[in-house]
Amino acid sequence: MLDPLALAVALPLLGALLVTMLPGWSRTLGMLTALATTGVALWLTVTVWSGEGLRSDLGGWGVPLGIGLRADGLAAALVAMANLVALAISINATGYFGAAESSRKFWPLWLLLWTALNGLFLAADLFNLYVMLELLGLSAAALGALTGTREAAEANLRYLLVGLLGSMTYLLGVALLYTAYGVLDLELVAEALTPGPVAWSALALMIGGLLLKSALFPLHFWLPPAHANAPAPVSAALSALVVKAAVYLVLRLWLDLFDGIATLPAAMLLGLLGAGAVLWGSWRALRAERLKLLAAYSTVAQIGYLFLFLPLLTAAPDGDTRERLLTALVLLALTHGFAKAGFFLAAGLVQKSTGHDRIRELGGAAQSLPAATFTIGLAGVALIGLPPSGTFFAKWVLVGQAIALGQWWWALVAMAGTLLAAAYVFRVLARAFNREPTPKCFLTDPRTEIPALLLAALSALAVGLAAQPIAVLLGAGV
Amino acid sequence: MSSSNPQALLIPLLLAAIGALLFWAFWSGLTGHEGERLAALALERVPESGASNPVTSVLLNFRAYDTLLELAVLLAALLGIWSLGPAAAPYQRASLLLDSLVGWVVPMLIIAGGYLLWIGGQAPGGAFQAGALLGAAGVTLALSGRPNAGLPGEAWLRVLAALGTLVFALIGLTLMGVGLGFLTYPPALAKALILTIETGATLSIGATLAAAFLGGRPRAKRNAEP
Amino acid sequence: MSHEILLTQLLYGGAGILFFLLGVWSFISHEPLWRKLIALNIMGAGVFHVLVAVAYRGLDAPPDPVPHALVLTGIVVAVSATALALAFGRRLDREAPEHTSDAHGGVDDREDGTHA
Amino acid sequence: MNPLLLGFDILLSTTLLGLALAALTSREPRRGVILFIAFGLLLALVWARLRAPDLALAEAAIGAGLAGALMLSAARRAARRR
Repeated sequence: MLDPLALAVALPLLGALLVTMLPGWSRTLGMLTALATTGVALWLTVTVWSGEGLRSDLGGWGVPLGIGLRADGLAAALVAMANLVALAISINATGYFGAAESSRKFWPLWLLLWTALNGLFLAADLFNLYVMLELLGLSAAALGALTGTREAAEANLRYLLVGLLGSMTYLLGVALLYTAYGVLDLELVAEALTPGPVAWSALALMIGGLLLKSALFPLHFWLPPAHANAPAPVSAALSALVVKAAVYLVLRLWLDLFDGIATLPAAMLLGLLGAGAVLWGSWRALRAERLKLLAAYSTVAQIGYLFLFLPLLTAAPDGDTRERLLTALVLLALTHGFAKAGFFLAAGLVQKSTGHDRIRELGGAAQSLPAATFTIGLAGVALIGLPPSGTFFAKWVLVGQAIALGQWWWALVAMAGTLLAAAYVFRVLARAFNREPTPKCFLTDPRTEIPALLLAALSALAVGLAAQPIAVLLGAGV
Repeated sequence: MSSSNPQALLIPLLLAAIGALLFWAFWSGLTGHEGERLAALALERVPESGASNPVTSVLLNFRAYDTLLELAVLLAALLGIWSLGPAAAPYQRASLLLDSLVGWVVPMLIIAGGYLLWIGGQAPGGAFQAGALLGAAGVTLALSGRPNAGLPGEAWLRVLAALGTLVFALIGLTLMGVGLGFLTYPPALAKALILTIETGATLSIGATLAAAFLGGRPRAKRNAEP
Repeated sequence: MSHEILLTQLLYGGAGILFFLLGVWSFISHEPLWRKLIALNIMGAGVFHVLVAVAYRGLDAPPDPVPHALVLTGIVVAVSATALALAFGRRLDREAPEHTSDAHGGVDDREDGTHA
Repeated sequence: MNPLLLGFDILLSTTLLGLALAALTSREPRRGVILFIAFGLLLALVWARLRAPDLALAEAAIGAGLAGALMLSAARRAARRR
């Protein structure tokens, strides 16, 4: 009678509590929790993949009285990605923070963040989503400030405040929906929702609040400083997972809750902002002086790509086209999750061993840190979208469908973004490879490099080739 | 633009427009006559929940999962506060007269908290209000110059802060283990379970709020190793 | 639903929306942390006020307990967030530019200073 | 329709609105926080009138009391710095 949905949330929570109580054991208990949670997440994904979607009613009251959890293909795909990345980050953190004082601060907050991530992906209740958003925002801001520098504290305070503004706005949308429909379960509200002032206001408030949290251009101002100043494993989690959770919610609400309310012009507006994000984020990444800042701006751009899909999804007729677009979107989100996490972990190692992360002075990093450089290269392949990365397939579908649906301008944006991404990735690699002697040893710090390398390899090689199973997963349990 | 900053005018105008839309939406939502479904159902099933105060029924039974995570949010805030540095300098020790007043107020707050916790099942009150009173007792102690606000050293404080959520989560998981489902209370035990959870939550909320008021890691020199 | 109840709900709910908007305005237009926090808390109070108004069913009928539970949760979440933000503020004050002497007090784990 | 109750409601709402505005526009930290606490306490009273005694208790203790105490100690520091 074990319920993988509840376990995916309860296990990391339990781990966080134990680590809080027994700080001396935080590394061991934290790793055990990470392994167990990832195991449950994969079990959950396989269950969804092999057949029916999962749903459970907590408390046994059923909707509308109780709160439900559910996993369809979309949720399961993101849970699998998030938990694999989180496991790699955990392994990295055992080395990065070591047994130092900072390790005691990291683990409980990190496991609470993990709880919030799984809770968000699996939630089926509008108010429960609010609680999860706050748990995510508070723990992420606290984690981001763990470097202890003034810049980190300043950037993460801004992140915290912006996040609170976003979640309050979201909550007013939920209050309006409750006023009109008297239920909080996502599916029940979706069934009852009809076009009108309530639906439009709720759409604007909820999506608007979440856009702030997903850092869509021009609301991205808080992201680069917060992500670039956090400790490397935390940067990886923030960029790869936390922002993605907000984007996932936008998508979930857009497709499930506001289906039929969200009009094409609204989607066009979001697509336009996405285009702005792709161009501006890539441009700033190209001009960035520091490796972690480059990665953070590249996240702004990659978030933009995800929003380019919205006008296409809204315009596409139900059925095949829509499914292909959704698969491509998920492929892009997963690839970016793996790639950016790997990139940040490798950048953290570069910073730790050279004492800085200024791109101009990276000279010879390939010689001293071959595995980290290789990781950045592989992640770069995925960020640019070279075959066989998932990004390549995703952009292929994006460009093809944009032309087929008569919205060719998105194709231009995607291509321009790809060129800019190639430029900023090669700029780093060119700096890293500019010295002669060959490296003595491929790995320098296995606990950082192996997880980073695996993540990058997953992003560049495996996710793209797994497009077919991912499509099956997304089709399952709808 | 008479104003030196055009934004200063633009933002209120924009917000007024949004406000008009929101008022319209709120009005049409209220008059839409669909808002009764969950309310009637919740009130109808209160007797099965193990608490006769409807708000407690919703908070600790129907929507217990929300409450569990809300306690996690409180814990995350405290851990974040601790990670940002040591506590602020303690307040000056209160004068003798004030000090003896504190000696009266704190036990009263604690007793009132216990009362609210107990009565919460039937009447207004419950874990959060009771915990807030315990927290207020801690704040009073801190304001009168006790550097630890009456809280134990770091090792025990950590246990105290996580206790409520731990009891809650373990009860939920145990119920799942015996086949009832996560946080699904058997009706016969509901009342006892709710009271157990509320007691743990009250202690944790009180300790967390008082510790949050101190605003940093406890300064006590006691060893933090478990 | 009687007109009297509807009128009360509209009055108080409308006031809640107004608090929310005023909070948003103040949050955007004022820089100091304490002003932003008051703004966020008043925004929150506005949303809670809307929910309490919606729950109201007249003086003789029991109110809807669900929004009440949501508001209780929201109050606790809001105070948690306020406390965390104030701790951030204190952290920044401690290193305010004029006290450069203790600029690194309490910073015990810089990113590049971690131990194996 | 009970005109006395309606008048009471309007009076409460306008007072609340005035307190909110005063708290939001105050430039002096301590004054702003004290106005915010007054706002919270009056809000608790309004919620008691709207038949939400649980919330009135919680708002008075947590929303106005504890959040107010937290912000007051921050305001004290801000005032000292000026």
